[in-house]
Amino acid sequence: MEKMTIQAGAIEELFGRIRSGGRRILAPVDKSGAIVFDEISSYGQVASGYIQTTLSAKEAVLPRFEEILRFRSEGKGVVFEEESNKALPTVVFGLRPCDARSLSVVSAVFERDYPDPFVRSKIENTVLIGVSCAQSDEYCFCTSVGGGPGDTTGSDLLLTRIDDAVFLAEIITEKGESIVSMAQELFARAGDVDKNSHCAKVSRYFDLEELGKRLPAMFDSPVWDGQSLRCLGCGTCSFVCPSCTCFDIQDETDGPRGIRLRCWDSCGFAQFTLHTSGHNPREVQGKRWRQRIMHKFSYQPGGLGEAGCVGCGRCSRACPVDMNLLQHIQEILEAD
Amino acid sequence: MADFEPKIIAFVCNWCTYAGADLTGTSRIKYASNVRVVRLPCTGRIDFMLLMKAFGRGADGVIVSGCHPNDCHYTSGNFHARRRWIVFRSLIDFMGIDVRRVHFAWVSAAEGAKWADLVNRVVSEVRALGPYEGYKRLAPVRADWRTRDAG
Amino acid sequence: MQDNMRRKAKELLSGGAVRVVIGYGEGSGGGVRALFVRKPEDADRLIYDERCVQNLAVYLTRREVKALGKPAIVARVPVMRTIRQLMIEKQAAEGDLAVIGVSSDGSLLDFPDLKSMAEYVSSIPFELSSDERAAVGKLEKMTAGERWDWWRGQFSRCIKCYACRQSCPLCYCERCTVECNQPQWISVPSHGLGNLEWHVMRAMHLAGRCVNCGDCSRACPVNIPLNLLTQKIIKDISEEFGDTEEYALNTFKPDDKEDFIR
Amino acid sequence: MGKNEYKPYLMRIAEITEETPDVNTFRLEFTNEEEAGGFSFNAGQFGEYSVFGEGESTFCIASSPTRKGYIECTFRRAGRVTKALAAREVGDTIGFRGPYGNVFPIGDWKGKSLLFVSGGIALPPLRCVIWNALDLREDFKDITIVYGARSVQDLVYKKELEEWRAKPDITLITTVDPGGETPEWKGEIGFVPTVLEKAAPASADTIALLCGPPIMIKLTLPVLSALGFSPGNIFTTLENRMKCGIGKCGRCNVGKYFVCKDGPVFTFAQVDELPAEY
Repeated sequence: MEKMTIQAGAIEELFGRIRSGGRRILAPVDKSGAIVFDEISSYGQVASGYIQTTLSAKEAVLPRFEEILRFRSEGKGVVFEEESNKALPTVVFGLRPCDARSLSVVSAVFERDYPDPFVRSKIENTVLIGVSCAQSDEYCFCTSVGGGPGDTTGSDLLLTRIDDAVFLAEIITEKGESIVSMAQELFARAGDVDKNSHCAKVSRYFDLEELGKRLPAMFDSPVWDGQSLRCLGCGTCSFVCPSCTCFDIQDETDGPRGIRLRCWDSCGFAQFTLHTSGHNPREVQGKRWRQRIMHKFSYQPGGLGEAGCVGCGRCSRACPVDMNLLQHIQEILEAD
Repeated sequence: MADFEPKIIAFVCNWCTYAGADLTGTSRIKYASNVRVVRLPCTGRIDFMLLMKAFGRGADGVIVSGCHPNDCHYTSGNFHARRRWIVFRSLIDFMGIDVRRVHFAWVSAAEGAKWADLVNRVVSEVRALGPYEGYKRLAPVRADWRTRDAG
Repeated sequence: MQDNMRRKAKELLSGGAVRVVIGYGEGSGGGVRALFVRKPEDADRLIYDERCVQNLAVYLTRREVKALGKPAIVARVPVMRTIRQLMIEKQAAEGDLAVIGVSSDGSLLDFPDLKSMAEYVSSIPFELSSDERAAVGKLEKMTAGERWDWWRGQFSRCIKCYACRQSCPLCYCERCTVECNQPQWISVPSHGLGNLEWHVMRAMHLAGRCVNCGDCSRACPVNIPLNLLTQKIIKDISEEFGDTEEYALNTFKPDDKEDFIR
Repeated sequence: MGKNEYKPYLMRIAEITEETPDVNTFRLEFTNEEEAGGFSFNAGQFGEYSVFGEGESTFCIASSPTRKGYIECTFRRAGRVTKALAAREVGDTIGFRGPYGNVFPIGDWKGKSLLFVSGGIALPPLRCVIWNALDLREDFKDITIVYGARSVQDLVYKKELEEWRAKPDITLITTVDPGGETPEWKGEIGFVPTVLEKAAPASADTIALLCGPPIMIKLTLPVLSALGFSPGNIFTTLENRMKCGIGKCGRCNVGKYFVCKDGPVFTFAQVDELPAEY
């Protein structure tokens, strides 16, 4: 992994090269106080002074809705039309190391058994330029789930601010190399830089394996109902989460023409497991809250080999009733 | 779009306006054929979601008409409807939906001519406004993917 | 006042008048969170200060909370107004719950029954604040085209997480219209059409009922100013129909005025 | 772009049988010959059936892999998609994608006896196995079918039940709930668990297949174990809400399994291990 440096002032020029190379740039933008990823043209538009974006970069590979089938009925028959769901060459700039790691969780779900062409083509067409965390808050717990404020996993190029004028730029993959080679002259070889001194300090609050071992026996524990009394059953935690991948499939028509859309869904909603017969295996919120924790920290590590959580803390920050995931995990580990 | 013919959906009450429209026909009064009439028992039953669904499915204009106040077959259906339209029309205007495409009227069973005049007027006004392109492009099935408007 | 509230909670719990006290407790990030106190000694965790704004009445209709037994609820003016509306809509009746009232100047209120609480809160004029009126006015002065673009921009952030619905105490329907698919009234995905239809329907279904507690806007993770919609309706209703004992769209006056029905 | 797993085969409805006033059976044929040739499945697998513009619905493939050139599905008119399906006519085009899920290990059951216990509309997931077994009849010792429904009218595959009754090498016991019988009804009257107890089929060297509404399963399991069936020898298919059918959308996640991918066929030994969330 090559270590380079780039002047903060040169990033505008780098953006220009990237865009003229035919790639759009998605970066955190402040919209009415919500920091969300949006297409930008200049570095000036990128938001600053925030610890973590409100919505995650997951949208770049798993949009909130996308077309998976387009069809037209003709008489008694049906004709498929070419889907217009093509991945655009993209650079995602400014995502945190935890987000970059989460995209490998998303990709693992969609590559398993039946590789998903839509997610795969978006991942192939996307380059991730991460920015290490200089600050963290009480909601962050990346170090407890195998990540870190300067972790390079998942990023193609990782920038770490050394001072007001200079970024350390670590080239991690060929994609990262391809970005640097677009503007080689803007990058200089870095001396030995103590990266960690420029990164936030995130303490380790719990042990992931310990949690994974404890959970199966806690299926019938009263902790779930107790914790989820104040949970309102909205989908915020799932939709802001960078590694939640559950989705719904919906058809929409316009006369004879129609499309089949895939869109985000959440296990927090009451209808997620509702049968047509009316039977619902998870009819109370406590069971849905349990499913969220069990899936991410017990079932997914078993099935995919990696936890379904990267400790970004978004779900706790966005929750309207302060369901703090880290606190609840600690309560679970303390419950005998 | 010189030859644009607007698609108008009319939600009418069964006892007055539908009967009025019937009278228009029996009196051989010609009126614009752009209107598609949906019959409901009373204006009190015309849910605002029906209007949203009309625009959502591609209508360019909507007419809502029923019995004059005090004529309602169910006594107070149109009174309730009137309150609903006062609130609903103001809300969708507040949200930027084009209220010039939404017309409310009282047409009694005897006012065949008024019905024809209402439809002709609405069709010409909406034809002048052109297709409700902004609303139609909200749905991805209709969105022109090059402009990617459905976002 | 906080100590009186805690003493009151202990009384209610130990006397067996209620099985749970729904109030506010310390939360994370310097905030507060809803607290369900079931044992008298836990009442000391109850707090009350300017951070305690969530409309706790949202828990009165949730099955998991109802299962705990008769509740007492810490209720600011908007929460009391919500309970009054829930009573009008037959969702709460005399004796279903006890109210630990808090007046707008922060003093503890004791009500013998819900009826007296409802009368108390009805006596307080229900109107928009000057800031709220100004915010609504700012949008009203725009042209329809400008408003369309402005709201399209706001709704483009909507991810249909339904936090606005789930945090609203008056959105208690077992199965919301959004979840009906025969017919599919509202498109499920969060695209332009689905978002617009959803927010029109949510506002209209709260017309004449919303108590302007602001929880929908507070709950929205992407800061869409949703209560502008319900505030606009509150303004229209008071201007068009004046004060009504029952809620506006459930009744009528024969001489309601309008200028657009021909 | 790789294969789009959400693009279904286009199937022509060749035949519609009305089993009960709200249950239909469709026989579907491939509109595209190569796809027909390349298609194969095993008993127990299911698919997602599409009505374009309405959505998809999940049912098992009710026909047997031993009968080529078509697949059958049986469904009740209940939701948006099934109502749209029920409105389709012979010759219309619907979509089918699959086969998904695991299979009944019929190969392991050679030389054993088979006991099918089913209720109401849960006979289709077993019929694919029954047809399969009948086409390889000599592989199995005796075959017993215990099938019941609320009323005579609610029995599915009425014509086939008569065919099976006429076969000497099958024991068929049909029953209707008390009060569901008609004057000319010749079968048993009573709930499936009680009728099964009375019939008391031998459990030695026998595989049981049990499908039905949760209440019937709850009451039938004790009867089966009383008869000496071990949970490992009782097979069932689990019923979960499904959308993708390929282990991604998260709906049918029960414990570490995805019912659509790791099921729907489970032995009750496996079901007992599952968290009670199905």
